Amino acid sequence: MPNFVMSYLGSTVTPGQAGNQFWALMYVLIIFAGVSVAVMAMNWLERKALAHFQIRLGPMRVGPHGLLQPFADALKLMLKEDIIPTEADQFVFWVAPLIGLLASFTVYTVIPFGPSQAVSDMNIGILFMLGVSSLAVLGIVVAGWASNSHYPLIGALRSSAQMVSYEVAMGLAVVSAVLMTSMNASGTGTLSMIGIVQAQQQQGIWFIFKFFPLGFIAFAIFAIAMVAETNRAPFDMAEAESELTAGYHTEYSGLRWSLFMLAEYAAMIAVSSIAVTLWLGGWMRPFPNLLQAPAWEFIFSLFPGLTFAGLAAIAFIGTARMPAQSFFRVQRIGLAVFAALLGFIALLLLVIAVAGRTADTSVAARFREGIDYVYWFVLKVAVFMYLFIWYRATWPRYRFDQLMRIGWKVMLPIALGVLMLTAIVGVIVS
Amino acid sequence: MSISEKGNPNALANAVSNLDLDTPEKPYLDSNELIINMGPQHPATHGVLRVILKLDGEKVLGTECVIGYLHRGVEKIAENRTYTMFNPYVDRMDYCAAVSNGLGYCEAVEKLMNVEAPARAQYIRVILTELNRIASHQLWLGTHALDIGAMTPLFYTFRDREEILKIFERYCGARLTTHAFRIGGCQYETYAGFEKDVTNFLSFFAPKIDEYEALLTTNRIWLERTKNVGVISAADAIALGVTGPVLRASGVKWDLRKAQPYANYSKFDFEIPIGENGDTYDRYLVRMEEMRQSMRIIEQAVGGIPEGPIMGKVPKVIKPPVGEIYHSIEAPKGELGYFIVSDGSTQPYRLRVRPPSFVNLQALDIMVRGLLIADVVAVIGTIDIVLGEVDR
Amino acid sequence: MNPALNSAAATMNTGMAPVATPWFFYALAGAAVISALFVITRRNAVHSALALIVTLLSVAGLYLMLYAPFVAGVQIIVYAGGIMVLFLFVIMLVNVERSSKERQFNRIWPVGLAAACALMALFVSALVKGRALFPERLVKLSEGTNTQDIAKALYGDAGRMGQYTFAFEIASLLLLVAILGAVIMTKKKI
Amino acid sequence: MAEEVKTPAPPPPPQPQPAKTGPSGGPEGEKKPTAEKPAAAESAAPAKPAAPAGKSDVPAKAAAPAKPAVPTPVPWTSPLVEKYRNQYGSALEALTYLGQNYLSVDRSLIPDILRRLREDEQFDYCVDVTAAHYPKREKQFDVIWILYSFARNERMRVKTQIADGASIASAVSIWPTANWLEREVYDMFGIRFDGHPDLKRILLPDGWKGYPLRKDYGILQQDTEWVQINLGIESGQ
Repeated sequence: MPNFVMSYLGSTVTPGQAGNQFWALMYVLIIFAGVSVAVMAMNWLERKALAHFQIRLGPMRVGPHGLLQPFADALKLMLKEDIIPTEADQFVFWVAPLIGLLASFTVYTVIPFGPSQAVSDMNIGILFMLGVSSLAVLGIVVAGWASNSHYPLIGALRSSAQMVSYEVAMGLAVVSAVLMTSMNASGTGTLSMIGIVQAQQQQGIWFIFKFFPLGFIAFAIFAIAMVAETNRAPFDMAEAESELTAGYHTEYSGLRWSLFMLAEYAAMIAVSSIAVTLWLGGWMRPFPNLLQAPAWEFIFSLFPGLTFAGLAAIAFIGTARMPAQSFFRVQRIGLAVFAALLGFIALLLLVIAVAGRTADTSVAARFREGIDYVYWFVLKVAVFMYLFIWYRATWPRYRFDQLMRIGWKVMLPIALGVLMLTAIVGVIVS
Repeated sequence: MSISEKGNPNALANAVSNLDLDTPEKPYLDSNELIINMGPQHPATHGVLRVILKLDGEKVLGTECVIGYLHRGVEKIAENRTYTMFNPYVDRMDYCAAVSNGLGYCEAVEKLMNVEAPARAQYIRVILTELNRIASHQLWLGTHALDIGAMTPLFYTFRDREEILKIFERYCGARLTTHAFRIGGCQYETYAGFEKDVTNFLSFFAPKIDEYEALLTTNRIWLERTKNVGVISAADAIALGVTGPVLRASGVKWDLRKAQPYANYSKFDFEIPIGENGDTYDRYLVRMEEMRQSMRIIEQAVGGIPEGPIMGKVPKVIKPPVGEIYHSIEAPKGELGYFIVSDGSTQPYRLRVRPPSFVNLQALDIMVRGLLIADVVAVIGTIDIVLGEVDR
Repeated sequence: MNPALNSAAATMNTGMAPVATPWFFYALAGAAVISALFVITRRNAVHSALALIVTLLSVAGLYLMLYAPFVAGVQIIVYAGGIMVLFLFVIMLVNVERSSKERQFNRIWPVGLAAACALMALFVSALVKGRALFPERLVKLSEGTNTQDIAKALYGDAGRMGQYTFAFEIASLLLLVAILGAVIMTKKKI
Repeated sequence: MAEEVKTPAPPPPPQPQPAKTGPSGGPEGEKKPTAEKPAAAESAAPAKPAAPAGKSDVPAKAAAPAKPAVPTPVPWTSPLVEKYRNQYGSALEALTYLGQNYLSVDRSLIPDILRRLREDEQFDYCVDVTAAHYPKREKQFDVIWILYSFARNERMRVKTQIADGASIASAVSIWPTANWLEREVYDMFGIRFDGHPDLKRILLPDGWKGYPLRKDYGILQQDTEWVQINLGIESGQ
């Protein structure tokens, strides 16, 4: 067992490349579990954040501050009757949520949480990601068709037209970022997700700031297209609840419905990961090239621990602020335990940061680096997740024709223009 | 076969109508035409409205409204209750503007009996009615914005509507179906601090309207979703009997409070906001401005409540003379009229309610033809219907 | 300090170590064949389309095993993700009820079968005689730089025109014409 | 409810002025009906050319609309009334009660006078169409149109009486808003409107039996058979 563990810790490449089957499998499991937990956390966060946007409290009953609400929801959804309409196409109805879910989760095989913190580094990483995430639409289309009902069908049609349209602008924006990876001495770019981040590292600039404002425009187009791609507000035509009741998943209930939700949130995290990787420096901490001194390295490595310490502090304050009635005793204890857990994690992270502050190949240093990478990556993705919630709280929904007009008549030409300008500027600069 | 066989599942399944639709021969999924049942259980039909949409893709070729799911026979009930007993029933029609309903009914009966409410009662009535108008518009704004996809305004408007409902509750003990007025005046004297509560509400609410407007008025998506959507011309609006903010947004400067003042509206200074294009956005602006104008009226009224009795000289048993009367007021949704035929007994011989929502809903069809499904939802919201009033 | 920089070099050199290759091959090949059979035997067009997607994905997997990740990626994006979505889009709009009642095979199906057998024979003979026909069977497989190699073949390298640049441009032009033709044919008013 | 004291019918003063009313009466589109209607009313002849129901049992009494005997219904005088009185004679009665004006007209005048009110007198807004049931009367139903003119800022009502089973001309072509209002009258009273584009029940289910706002329909009464069949409730309640 220690051999298995150690076999990876010394490696600087992903387990997939090293042919390390044990760790590749471990990564798959870790990512599967991690994404599921992230979706649950996102579910709770969305409800709480949205509630606070809307001057309400959100879930408060199940666990302290509704912390256990996602678990209760998951349990409820699993126990619910799985209804398949008699007129539905049984097999397709059954398989549709799985298609979306599989597509959303397969994407994670190439997402680099760090230079070696990924299942595998594919040569065609970004191409693979775009391709597989475009398969997710199949689940939606097929679900809408199989329900044999009008609202789902319209939802499915909207969704497929929307996703196909926005993939074009999205792809062009991605290409302009990929083009930037080739602005190096050898003139060869890369499609590899890890390679793209490393290119940003080598060029010493996040691609969002490269050739300002070209990089930024490409990023903005991607950021808009990814909202449309994941069917989120204000582009949530496919499930517009005020128009199509629930769109493509109107006829779904229970576990199958929750699989759709799981796929949707997983897809949101996935596309955010692409944006982070392509434009925001992936796993890199801020200013890796400017602030290179070991002291800076140490200071930045304290961030994960400090973040958890902050969360623990918030949880402790929440415990203290709870009403003193006996009714709340269980919740108080629960929140205190949760805070203590967070504090313990914070302590552990700080200890690792201190122990691994020397940049050698010791186990502690490897651990510390891995934690840093994952921390910064997740932090950047979390910002996008917050944006998703923010959009939803702020904006009305676009109409379908307006959505298509923006996709084809605004975003596509701009993306094309940015791509050409990037190429021209790249040629001139090099 | 006809579509409005409510409750009959078979009829629901093969919905056809005067839209000239034929089901049996039509392929199940035709690329040209699609018939969709929107409602009666649908998030955006504001109750139990059922709209049958004939679609070409997403484009609406025609609609038919099927109503009556909430029919309670209010007019029949009226014939079997005394005038006083019927008073609470009117609150149940437009339950979002119960005070307005009560005002219309009480004034109609008073007119039939040729009595008048005392001045103090008139002031109280105007204050409560205008507060109710604001509350009704708030509810409209929240749900309308929710239909168009903006979730947040709903909670903001409900937060502020709560303050109005609190005043109602403190005044008459009920929040929604208030039964605030009686024939001949008011039942309750204002509670201590009523004026202060109302004034506080005014100063509390003024910035809140700006808050709503900050969220929506210049929001690009809101503009795209509402401008030139559901346009109805002034001529069409008049021909279809559309009243209230919908008519005013089409550019007709007509408000019963000004045109044929009732209660003591002639004493107050306020404007009638009108729109230009008759689209959803203009209706939105008109209603926003109406809230401000209502605040103006309340401000003037609350400062000038005279002392005096609150109940006019009406007999204990209300027996209007034989005759008939039509009296209408400007309810938040349009012209709310009561046509009462009296046979000299204690019960109305015939009582007809002219519901604004019912008549305005007729305009839905011409407003949405050629638009998309998403616009149908927006237009239903902008007409501001309450199914309790449509179906009675 | 920067292990990432080191690993960049490592990425280029380390080819992907094959894992349980035969099993993957047979699984993918079997899935491709079986789902291809489903494509032609299912009455329901949507079922056929779904089976076709499985076939395409299996073939993409085979490409990956042949160290041709770029082709695999393009296969997924273009066929499985793009074309099949349009297929489904169209299938959903046509009259499925009617099409499911129609005859599934027309009268010339023996000809098709014969053609399939002939193709099969070709493949088998290529497999049997392959060693002689393609002496350089064991070419150096460059998984790490596969995409770059394709780019060089298509667009050229360092100022030289690539092997297939001209053909590539011709194909692009052909596609452009096809797109314009489709627009003209479908649009009533331009 | 014995208030339906029928005001004794004033004898129909013959005012045969076909040559005069024809040109004076309104736009070109309705010359024909205006010319015919007064003639029909004046002679009380059984043959009514424009009335589709063609009930020929209406004697001279029909011209006198019954109305509730109220304390102070004073005659309504205005140029408008004068104009129409000259034209239609006793088929039309104009009264004011509590400051509200109404015209009681003979059923045969109905599509015609409404159209003229709309087109000549600018009563461009039909507020309401409704009815009332007087089971003891021979002509059981009052049908009432409530009209409003934006230009005059004036309201008026037009009333007519019809018998049970008789139909009346629809006003949908005059005011589109009458569509649902007439459907509701049909739904509640069973009064048929000729020329209505889609006359069917609006608030009650299509298969419902009975017309609830008739006086002989009890308040607890309902179509138990319909409830049993369509809602599957055994008791039918």
